[in-house]
Amino acid sequence: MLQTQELQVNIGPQHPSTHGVFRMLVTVDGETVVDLKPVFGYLHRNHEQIAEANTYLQNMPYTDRLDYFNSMANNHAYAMAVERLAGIEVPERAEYIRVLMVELTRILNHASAVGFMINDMGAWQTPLAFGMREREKILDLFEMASGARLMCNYFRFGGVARDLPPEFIPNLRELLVALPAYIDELERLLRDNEILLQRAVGIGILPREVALSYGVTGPVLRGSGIPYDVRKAEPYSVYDRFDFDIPIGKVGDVYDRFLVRIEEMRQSKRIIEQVLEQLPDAKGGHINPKARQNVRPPVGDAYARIESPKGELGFYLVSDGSGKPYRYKVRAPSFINLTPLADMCRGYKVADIVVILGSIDIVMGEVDR
Amino acid sequence: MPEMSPAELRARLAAALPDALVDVAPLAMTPPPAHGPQPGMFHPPDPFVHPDHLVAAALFVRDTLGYALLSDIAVVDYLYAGCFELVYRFYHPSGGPGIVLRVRVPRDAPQVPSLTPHWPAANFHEREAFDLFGVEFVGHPYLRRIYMWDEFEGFPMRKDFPRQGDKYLGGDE
Amino acid sequence: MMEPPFEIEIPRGRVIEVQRDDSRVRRGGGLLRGMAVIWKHWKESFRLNRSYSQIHGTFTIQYPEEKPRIPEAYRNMPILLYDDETGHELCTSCFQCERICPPQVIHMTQAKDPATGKPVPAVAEFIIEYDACMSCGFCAEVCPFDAIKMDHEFELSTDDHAQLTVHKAQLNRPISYYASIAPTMWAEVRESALKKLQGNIRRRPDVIGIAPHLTERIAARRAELAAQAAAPSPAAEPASPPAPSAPTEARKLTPEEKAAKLAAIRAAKAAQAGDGVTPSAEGGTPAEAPPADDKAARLAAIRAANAAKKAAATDAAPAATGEPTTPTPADDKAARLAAIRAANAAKRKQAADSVDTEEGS
Amino acid sequence: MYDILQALINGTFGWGWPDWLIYLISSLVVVTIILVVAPLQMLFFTYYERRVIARMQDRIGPNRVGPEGIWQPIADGVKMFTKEDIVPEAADRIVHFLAPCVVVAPTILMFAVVPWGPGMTPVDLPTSLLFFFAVSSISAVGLMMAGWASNNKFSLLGAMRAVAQMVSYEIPAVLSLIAIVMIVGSLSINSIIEYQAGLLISNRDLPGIPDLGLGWFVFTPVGFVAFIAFFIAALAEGERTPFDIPEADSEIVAGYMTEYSGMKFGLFYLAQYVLNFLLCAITAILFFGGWQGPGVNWLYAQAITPTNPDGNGLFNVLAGALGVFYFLLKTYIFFFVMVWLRGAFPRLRIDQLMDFGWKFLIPLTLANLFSAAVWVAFTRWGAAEGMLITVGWSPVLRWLAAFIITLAINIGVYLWLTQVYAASQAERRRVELEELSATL
Amino acid sequence: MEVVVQITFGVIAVFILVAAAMVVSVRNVIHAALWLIACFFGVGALYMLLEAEFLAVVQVLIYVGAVSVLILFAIMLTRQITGEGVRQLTNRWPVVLAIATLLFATVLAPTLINQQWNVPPAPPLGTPEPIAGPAELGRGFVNEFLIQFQVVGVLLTVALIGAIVIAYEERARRRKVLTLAEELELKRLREQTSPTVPAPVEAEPVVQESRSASER
Repeated sequence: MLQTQELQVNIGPQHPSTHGVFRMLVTVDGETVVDLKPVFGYLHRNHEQIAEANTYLQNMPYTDRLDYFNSMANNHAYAMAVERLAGIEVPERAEYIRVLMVELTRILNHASAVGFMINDMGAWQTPLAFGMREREKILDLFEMASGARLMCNYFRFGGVARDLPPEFIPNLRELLVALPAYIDELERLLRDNEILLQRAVGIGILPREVALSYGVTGPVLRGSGIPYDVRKAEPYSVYDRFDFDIPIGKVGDVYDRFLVRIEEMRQSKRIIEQVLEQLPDAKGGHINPKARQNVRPPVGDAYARIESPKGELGFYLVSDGSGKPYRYKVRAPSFINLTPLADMCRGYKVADIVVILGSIDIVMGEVDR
Repeated sequence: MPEMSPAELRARLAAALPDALVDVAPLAMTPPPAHGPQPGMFHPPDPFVHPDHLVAAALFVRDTLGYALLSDIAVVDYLYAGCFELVYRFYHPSGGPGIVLRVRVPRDAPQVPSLTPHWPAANFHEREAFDLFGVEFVGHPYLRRIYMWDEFEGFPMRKDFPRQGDKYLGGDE
Repeated sequence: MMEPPFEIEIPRGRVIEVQRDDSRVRRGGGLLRGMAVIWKHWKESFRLNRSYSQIHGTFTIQYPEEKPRIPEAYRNMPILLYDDETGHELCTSCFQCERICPPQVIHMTQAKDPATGKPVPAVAEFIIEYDACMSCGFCAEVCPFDAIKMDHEFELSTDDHAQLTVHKAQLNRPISYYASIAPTMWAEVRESALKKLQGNIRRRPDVIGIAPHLTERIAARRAELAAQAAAPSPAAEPASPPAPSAPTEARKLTPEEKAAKLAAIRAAKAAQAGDGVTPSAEGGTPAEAPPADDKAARLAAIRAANAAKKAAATDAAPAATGEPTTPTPADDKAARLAAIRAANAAKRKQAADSVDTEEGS
Repeated sequence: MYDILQALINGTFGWGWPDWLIYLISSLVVVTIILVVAPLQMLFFTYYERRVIARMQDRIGPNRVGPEGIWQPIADGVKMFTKEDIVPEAADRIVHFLAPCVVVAPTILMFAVVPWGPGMTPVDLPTSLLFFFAVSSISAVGLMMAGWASNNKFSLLGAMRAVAQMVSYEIPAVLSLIAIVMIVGSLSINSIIEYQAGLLISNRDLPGIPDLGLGWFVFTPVGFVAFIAFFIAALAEGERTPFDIPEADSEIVAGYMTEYSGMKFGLFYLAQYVLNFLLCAITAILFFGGWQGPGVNWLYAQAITPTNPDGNGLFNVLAGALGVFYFLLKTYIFFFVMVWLRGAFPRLRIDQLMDFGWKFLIPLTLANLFSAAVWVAFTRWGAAEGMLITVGWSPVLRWLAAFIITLAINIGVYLWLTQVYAASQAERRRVELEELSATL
Repeated sequence: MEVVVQITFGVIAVFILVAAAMVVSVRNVIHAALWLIACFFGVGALYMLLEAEFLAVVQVLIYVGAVSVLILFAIMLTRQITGEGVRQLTNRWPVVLAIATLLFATVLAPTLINQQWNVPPAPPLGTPEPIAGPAELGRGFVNEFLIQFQVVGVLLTVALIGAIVIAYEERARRRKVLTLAEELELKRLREQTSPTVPAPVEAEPVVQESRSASER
């Protein structure tokens, strides 16, 4: 009789594929995962308390640092929350620009998320390098508009920091030529790849029945087959003006999440094309009203959520009538999507943990806040 | 796309769980200023639930009303009023705006029944609330600090937590 | 629990299930297709790709040789602008930026009129802690006088942490520099900014609000004038007067002379602190940006003061030989020349001294 | 080498040295050459891999140190040498120290039987092929030592994986070689190379084919399947990408190398790349004719050899140079393919790797073995061996019949196996679940 | 040449003996296994010295490459990998030594007695040619020693199948860690088969079951 012995292995916090300083206390039986406990907080900086000590506008650059891949999406959610709290109207053109930026962010995030996931499977950087190439182009666009690549700090209450520069749209149109080629190529490279299928199909299944009860959102939820997308479920900004589809998975495994992300890139591209069509007709209004520097919302609370590339990103704000938020709470998608990690990994092999983690697509800046 | 106003929700809850609802008075967030008017009282329209009936109310929202996505649990520390407010936010998987349940517990004995055994989505939310505010979720299977290290003393998001000069930051800064 | 399927009504669009296609028997075709993709990339990678619309080709930017394309809106670290013509800084120390700054790294003190002690719309000292700055650009955005702008310079690495606390002298850039890096953005605000500046200049007495190194340029001239005037004990006067006495003395002098004197003091102090070249001149940040003659003038002024001090301390002769040959300086150029000569003389003297001390020891 | 030295010293100079001295000198020279060449190959391979894979990822790769970054590996080596050598406190110091040596030594030993060109085999053993694989299996012990001595879970896991993988993939590798050995009828690498003279068809199989040194095994169905199987097994033995599980950095950090630093780490690296070189080389030798290529045999016929002592020494050099050129070209192309695979694919999981090896590769190579037997029977056997059908057939007909039959067998087996393999993958989950539901 | 060979032989022989002694005397089992490998290697070298290259290579391939790895695997899988082994030498080691010597002597004695030293033995008439290379070995297998070869092959196959059978039984008895999906699938299967009698575990919601497993 072979007596197997349970072994506790620490994966992380210093580990090549934990996407930052994240630790998983894994109990393994041979190579099979028996239990897993996520441990985090290594990057915790009490973002919420910092925010409560700052004025509303001062928090805008801090939201960039939550999910540093998607600073535009973070900005959007925060700006929406403050606008709801203070009752600020946003000019139409600014809304279009916001949607444009957030959809670009989604493409950027999914390109790198897919790349990182394949990297965790052991592909030597190649899909990641291709994703990064497209990401760099999008970051160039961000830089043109906002002046920074990652920490864009582009959105303002009631608008955006400044209008799009003249060279932005031509460059974006060029990029839109490259994007389908990139996505098709990625599919050709990976979709039928037998090794990827072996590693992804049937791994990390989050069944449809339990996905909702775990509170996961974003591609993880949709990969499990639940068509929940805040953009459709509760359309904010001008999302009700665009045609786009919601891709959902069938089984809820790593492969489904991978395919959902790829399809979402296509849909985002579709939205961007529609934005480009409608943008010239959008009514103006002052895109960056400088008067909004000192927002003093009335007493009350507001919650705004958007479909960030990683899931539902919400900001809950309570105002006590002063220039600083009384309470500032971030509902971080990466953080909540980690809830089912333990159950998703149980019963699979150690090598699958990193792939499952990669398919959830977390950013520790957001998880730890 | 189902839509439910706070008043409607209150009515449904009152019909189903008559004991669960509590009436609360408008709340002052800050002490009244020495001169000038009080900025305003905080009185959200959402139903307030008694902590003892929270689980029943949440399960009613999930199973009967169909709001199966527990999106957020936010804790607000109303230091001046001496209470914590927990804001539970639910969404319907078919879309539409969400509904909110609120629970107020006294600051000195913040105990709320845990939703986690019935609804795993609450797990990390509750652990976070415990870590940062010290709200104790009775019945949580693994109520440990999630961000701070286990030996950390105090609850950093409470309004009376020293901003500077505590034992971790060192003397005067 | 809810039971699937969830019916969701989607106004524009549909819910699509991804094509998994994972039950087909595969015989290695997917692997070969993947290899073909990689092969194409390898083949195409020998040509450079700078186009947004292409996905093949090498897109590396060979950084030190090849600079990245920097768009106009790019923001790195904040800088302060001053007017090329008058030398006046645009900043009026309104504290807007200090207030908005999220990490609170901007610190400034308002200039005061030494005569009356009243605040002047100009800034006396302006410090930005670059090490903690998060480059959010709020300061530039809120500045009502367009005095603070975001720089494009990103090679700021240093092995001296203290250098990242940047003072006004290093933050100053001429408007022409900013107009060269961000032409359209400057053009948008040019009119109003200059108009506001004109209004502010009128409220600034004496040389307050002039960029420090420009006051030094005047100083170089005035220092020599003063040195000439006090013939037997040359250069001692401008170099050694104690700082508190300067304002009292200044009241009696003409504004230009006072400015020169102040500058000389500052230069002398700097010279004492450093060895000939002040840290401010050493710092790479401002050195490249302004037009060359500004920089040279500043350096020369410092050297002149240095030389004068040396002469006073050890031997008057080299400085004296340098100075009488200089005609009364009429323009900056001559002053600079003279200053350089004086500096050279001082350097020679210094070299000789050091040789002496070496022999002695 | 011995022949040349013999001819040079005793023939040209007429010094009349004793044989054993010449033997000693030639051995020393050969050993020196190997010891110089092996690390050089490793240095070149690291540079080569990084450049090629960078190009595949639309990058440039190391290009700062020296022209086009050619000194990059040297710089890395210097870095490696100057780094601190850290031994974990809980490690078994002696074993920890010995492990890299045990890993490196066999890879260098394997060079002993690799022929670089015509007449350029360091040691011409009659069982050189077997020697090659026997020695390569020693490094498994070294890996085990490294993993165990580091006293680290990741290390041990990596070592276990490495050894399990090496041991299991040695079987398909050797089985695919046996097919070749059967056709050649010898275990000597040199005779395998000599067999591959000809043009598309070996001139041993079909006498009369013009000898352009292109009668490679890969052009036959048996050789092709053997080549594919062997190359896959070589990837696993050399821990190259689809099978680089022992050092899967995303899972177990660096596997057995986790606790090594400085030059000991460098030695593992050296062993790995030298092994990769050797595996590429042996693939080139066994299936692509090694140094065989147009012109080599003709040049070598004019040279000084034991059978032709009156040849011209110049032709030795010419034939050697051309042979080495062909050999290295093929080797580098195979390494390119390895890098290409690394650029394209993710890695398998350890159980999938085992599944693939045992359930697909081994049956495939076994079937190929049967094909090889058919090949031998058709091309070589006559009435004496009981092969009565082919009596009286012309060699061309025999060769054609062998080709068609083996092709049919191999394709059929491949298609059938893929079908069965895929089905078994799908079936297993269902069966396991059924078992469980039965037990619970 | 002779001298060199004899010196080499001496060195190798001493090495083998030392290694063998270490195998039985070192404390750590892993070290013992490593010494055993060294011993195997020495034997391989000895074969090489006797110009039995094929045998030497096979010795290395099988003993060093395969058997020793098997031993190492077995040790590492069954023992605490970090723990110091127990002392290998018991108090009764002289007895063991005596027995071993006796056994060795019985094997060696006939050879020693019958051997005519320094004279190459003349092959008796009728004995076949000595089997030298792999080709002859192979021919020997399929011609003269066909039966033996077949028997050995069958034996090995039986052993292999036996191993598989044992391992297969192991797997069925092994504790299986269920994945979330399998849990649900099982639940569904059980509901299909016995819809009327729900086990107490099943009454609880699935999510709770899984939670308790992960937060244990």
